[in-house]
Amino acid sequence: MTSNYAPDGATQLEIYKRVALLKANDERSRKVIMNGRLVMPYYSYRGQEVIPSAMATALTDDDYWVTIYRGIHDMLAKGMPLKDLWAEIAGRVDGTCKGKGGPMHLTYPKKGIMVTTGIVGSSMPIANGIAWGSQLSGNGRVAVATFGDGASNIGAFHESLNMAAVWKLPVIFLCQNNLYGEHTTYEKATSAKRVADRAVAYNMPGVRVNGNDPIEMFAAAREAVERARAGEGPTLIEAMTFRFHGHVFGDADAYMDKAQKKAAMEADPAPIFRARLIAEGIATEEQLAAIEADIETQIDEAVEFALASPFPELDELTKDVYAQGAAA
Amino acid sequence: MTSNYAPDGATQLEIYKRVALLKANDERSRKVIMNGRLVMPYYSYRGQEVIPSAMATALTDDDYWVTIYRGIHDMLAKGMPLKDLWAEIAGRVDGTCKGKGGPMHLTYPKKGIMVTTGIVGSSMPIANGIAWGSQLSGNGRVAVATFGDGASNIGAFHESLNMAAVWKLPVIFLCQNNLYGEHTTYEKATSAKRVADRAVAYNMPGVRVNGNDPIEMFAAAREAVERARAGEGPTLIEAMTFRFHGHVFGDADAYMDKAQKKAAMEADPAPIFRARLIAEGIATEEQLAAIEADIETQIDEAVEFALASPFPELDELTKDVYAQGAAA
Amino acid sequence: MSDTATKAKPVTILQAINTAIADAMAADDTVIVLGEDVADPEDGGVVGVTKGLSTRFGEHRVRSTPIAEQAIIGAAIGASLVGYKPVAEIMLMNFTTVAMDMIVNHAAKLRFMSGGQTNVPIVIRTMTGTGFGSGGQHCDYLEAWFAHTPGMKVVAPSNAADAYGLMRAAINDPDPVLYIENLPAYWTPGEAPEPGHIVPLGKASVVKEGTDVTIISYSRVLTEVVAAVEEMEAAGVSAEIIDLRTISPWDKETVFASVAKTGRCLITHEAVTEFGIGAEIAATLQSEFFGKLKAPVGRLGAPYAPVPFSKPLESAYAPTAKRIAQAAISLTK
Amino acid sequence: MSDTATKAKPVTILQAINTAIADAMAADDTVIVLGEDVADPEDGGVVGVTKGLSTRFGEHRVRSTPIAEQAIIGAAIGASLVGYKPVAEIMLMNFTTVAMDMIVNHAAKLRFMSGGQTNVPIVIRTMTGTGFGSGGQHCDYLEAWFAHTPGMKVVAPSNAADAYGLMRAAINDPDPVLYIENLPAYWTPGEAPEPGHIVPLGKASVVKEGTDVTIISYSRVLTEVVAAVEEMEAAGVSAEIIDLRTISPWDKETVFASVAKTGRCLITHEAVTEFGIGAEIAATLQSEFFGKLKAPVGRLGAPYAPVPFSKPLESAYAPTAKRIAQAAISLTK
Ligand SMILES: Cc1ncc(C[n+]2csc(CCOP(=O)(O)OP(=O)(O)O)c2C)c(N)n1
Ligand SMILES: Cc1ncc(C[n+]2csc(CCOP(=O)(O)OP(=O)(O)O)c2C)c(N)n1
Ligand SMILES: [Mg+2]
Ligand SMILES: [Mg+2]
Repeated sequence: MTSNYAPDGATQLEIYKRVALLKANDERSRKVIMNGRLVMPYYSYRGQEVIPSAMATALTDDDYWVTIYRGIHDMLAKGMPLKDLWAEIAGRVDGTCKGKGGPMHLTYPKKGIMVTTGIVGSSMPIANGIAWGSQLSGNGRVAVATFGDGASNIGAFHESLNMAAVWKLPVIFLCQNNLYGEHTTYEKATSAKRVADRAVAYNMPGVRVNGNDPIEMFAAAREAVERARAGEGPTLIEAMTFRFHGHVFGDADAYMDKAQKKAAMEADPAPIFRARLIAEGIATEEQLAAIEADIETQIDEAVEFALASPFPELDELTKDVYAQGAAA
Repeated sequence: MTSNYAPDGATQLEIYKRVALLKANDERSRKVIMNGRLVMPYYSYRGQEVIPSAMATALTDDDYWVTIYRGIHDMLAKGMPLKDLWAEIAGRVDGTCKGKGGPMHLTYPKKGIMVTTGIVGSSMPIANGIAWGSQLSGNGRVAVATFGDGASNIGAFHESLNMAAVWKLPVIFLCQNNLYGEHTTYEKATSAKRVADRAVAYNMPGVRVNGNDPIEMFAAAREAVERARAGEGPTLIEAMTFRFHGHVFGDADAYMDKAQKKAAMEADPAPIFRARLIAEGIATEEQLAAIEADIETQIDEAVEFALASPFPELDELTKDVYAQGAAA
Repeated sequence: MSDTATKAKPVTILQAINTAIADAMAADDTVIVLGEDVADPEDGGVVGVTKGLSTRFGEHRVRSTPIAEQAIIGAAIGASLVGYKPVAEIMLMNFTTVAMDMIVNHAAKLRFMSGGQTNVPIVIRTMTGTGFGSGGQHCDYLEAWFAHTPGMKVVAPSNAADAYGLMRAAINDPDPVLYIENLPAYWTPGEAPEPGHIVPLGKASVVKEGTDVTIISYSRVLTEVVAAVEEMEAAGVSAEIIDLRTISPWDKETVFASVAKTGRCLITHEAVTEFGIGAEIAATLQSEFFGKLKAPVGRLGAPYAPVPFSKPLESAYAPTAKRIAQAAISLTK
Repeated sequence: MSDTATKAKPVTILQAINTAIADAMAADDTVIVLGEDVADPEDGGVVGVTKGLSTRFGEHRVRSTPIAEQAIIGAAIGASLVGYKPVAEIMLMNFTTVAMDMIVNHAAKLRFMSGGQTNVPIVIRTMTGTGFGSGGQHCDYLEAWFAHTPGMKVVAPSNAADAYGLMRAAINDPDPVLYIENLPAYWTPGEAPEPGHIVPLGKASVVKEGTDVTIISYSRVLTEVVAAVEEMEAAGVSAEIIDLRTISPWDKETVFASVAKTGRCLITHEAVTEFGIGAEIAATLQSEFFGKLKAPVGRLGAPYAPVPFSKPLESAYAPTAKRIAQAAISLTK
């Protein structure tokens, strides 16, 4: 079913650029934390890069995205500038939220990144409202809500998918199924064989794809985007993937199956994608190396920019609570 | 599939006794309110009598039930004594909750009626916990959670069915689908073609039955009870029915489809069931008339008992907040 | 306000709210309405507060929703982030419990957490109040929770004109406002507001001037306070009555001016006394007027208990004119 | 307490909670545990508070749940209705927002609404607190909401011995108890409690006697109060420090006795000041000690704002020893 929507070579390269950026950024983030240059709760997305890269490539800058604590890959894929991001996670004034949001609440409306939530399940009800706005104004913009497999068991998931289906909202529910919700396995928490099966409960198209396969993932994303833009309503995409590291930086991940983890890391989607692009002649080794080198430079700059940026003044504590200062 | 579980004649008569009680009690309730002898929010269940009558007949006194504001039929079917009930809805000390709960919060643990909730969806999470208790103690008792079609769209439904399935709890989710949630039709609120379809999302058996048909309804109930007692986990039963009156007493029900309502009332399940019992020789006209007359007498007595019972003293206001009086 | 014909004809609080939303929708295409049963095929709400709106403005702008309070508030938040001004109904205040994450963790915080990049101009309408025998889960006044939530504003009108003016102000406001309606008071008639009448958020009104004791209230209990005047005057006590109108941020200026004059204060509301709105006001006043008060600040709320069903108990639950008068008089003794 | 060997070895608050639950489970088969990740295959919780329990008592009695807070509290309530004593974890206090209906409309009210036929002996453990850079949605102190909820009890230990004793008392209690844990304080070592040690609910402790000002606090901020003693003494101010331990019902007797002696009081907590716990205590004290206080009752909480991420802002959010000392000293001037 996905073949009509398969990405051409140029599109694949676009996806890869994002994958490379995301992968490099995660590696750098963990290094910077490890070296003690930054202190923050960090939710590594390493291993999940292909999903938002393919999804974002199927969208325009005007489309919307609501993401979660494990969402820096989503934001970068959707176009958040590295400097704004790094300054934010460093808690500096040049951060996209002036340092007040931090790694769990990055926001960048200029590229449609409207909310990052730290509450499991809460991306979905808000994405519905954004999509309702698109429907009312007829501007054709699609809203993506991303969330994890664990989040598919919380009430907000159900309420949101039902409302989206009844109202035929232009929204895409993108479940990044990395097989764990914190320390709990998919099976121990989730009664459905597949999250995608739950679409039946909303009379909504639901598809499980290999989220680590850029072709498959892009096709599903593109199809869902077209459906949404055509006024045909929401889609549930369950993108299978794996979280290479613990739930949060510092987590000893003793609860993870060692063999499963080893196998997943050996099947790292980024280098596989890269090798295929070269093998299929879509890009050359030199081209990709140049892209990657450029990314490293950009990240270098962003990190230094962030660490050189000042911390906010203490009067920021009571600003932005209401339109003008605090009310009480 | 239901034939193995069809009720024999004696069982059908048991079901009918309950149906007759429920129907008479609803009619009396509306009359008593109409005459101004009692003032209370009253959620008529007229038209839905067969569902709890069949369900309760498939249970024992020891099994549990968690019901909702529209739940007096459930309580009577499960065995709440008329006097305790009437005194409660009259707000008197002899009420099952000393008059403090009222028609939306009747409780009668002696017959397993553990909670009556006024919050849509909230019967289900609590029924799970009761069923967990049965599972832990191995006492074989089943918990029934009843709720409406509208409630199948709220988050608590989803969380509860998922947890029940993962934990294989001895619980039955009994949806009384009367086609309306307050003033909103099933279709306008619910994306699923059938509530029963949602069972797929939990890898749980789900069945839609004609809730007005005692044979079909009993068979589904019995099968679910056996499954629960055997440790095979929860079942979702969607029992189709119709609410003859408005959402709450006094509601002008202008939003209801007139033709649909007329047809449903013409297909009133109580007299149809009655006629069939006689036609099939399960009971005689005299027998049923005697049962019904006895019910009327019991209701007479209960109403008079209730209205003669005193109101609670004002010091009850701060009692039962904690084990001994109020804490603050 | 001028003495126009519009003002002459009394309207109920229910009508005033309805008209306020309609006027706001007519004036601004981005005002939209959602909630359970709010559209006209569903009777415009359980008590008809939104009646006529979907017929007039279309079911795109006025949507009945599934019973799903998290989805309702989420939809309101999302639409507000992209330029709309949603008026969302949570049918009863006790059902806000289902949507607390959306209200408290999201609506109230998105402006702050985004460093001011986004804001959430939504109004959450909700009704509550004892009097109709609904029992423990349908009548709570929970405004203290929301007042304790930075980022939220909380209003609670006591009369038709304020109901209109606060609704218009709430819809205009760039931040989330919880708008509390009282069920039994919906049909209380009052002076009709002029079209476009605005009651600024954060401004209390002095309903009656007096010299001996300041009585502060809001929502339905304000009416009980007014009804207590006679008994207080008979006892020789002159009360100054303040209708808070906005509970958070509350109007310290007006309250301070009054207490500076009277030296005594009673706060009364239908919520339980303990940890209620009265606690914050009393705590503030004892500090502001240290050594200057003629009596301790008094508080009169509901007892520390859930709302009972039984009529005599329910009637004794919320403050009545009689108990308010007694409490006020006792402060002057 | 006798000077046993058990007492000599210090334990952390985390260990004390773990031991309290384990001891309660060993003593009573009906004590059960549920919550996200709480069983050992899931590491016994995100920070390991319940580590070892499922291995020792079995996964029937110690269950990791789906991420579904309504279902978690519902399951706890239901089990409690049929004779069990569940200890449910809501991982972070901000996630109680998802379960407010279950907690407030059900757990807190079932005893009352059933006229005393049923009761809900559950403990809801939840953690919170600034200090780890988690930002706006993970650190709120929301205890005032629950204190404003008749039917609930609220406790918040500040040290290991109390953590143990309050947990044992909470599990024994026939009514629902919210048990608040502070994340950064988990690893604070303290005197080990004796097995079976009970800290009765509703009883505060006088941590340090003093004559000039009573400082009331609970949870982690109590440690800041103790750390403020030096600066206060340098300024010639003798503080009496009260650890409330139980926030609702709070120990009026102990607080009144102290304030009767000192004539001054400061309440400090990590929740925002406005409409917080301090408001109720201040409101009560100004009435109880009208005309007898030497200074207005002081309150020191967080500013009226969500929790910020940026480290300097976060550090300035909750009360510190320095600001507590200053506030207390200023009351004596
Ligand atoms: C309502 C709520 N409950 C619990 C948490 C704590 N928590 C944070 S992430 C997480 C696991 C979520 O798993 P999943 O949805 O699979 O997303 P993933 O982290 O795997 O990307 C949990 C339980 C939360 N943030 N919000
Ligand atoms: C959480 C919540 N939201 C809204 C309501 C108001 N309300 C009471 S009954 C009802 C309709 C429920 O419909 P359904 O579940 O179909 O049950 P029925 O009344 O038809 O038996 C609504 C919306 C409520 N009680 N609880
Ligand atoms: Mg996951
Ligand atoms: Mg219904």
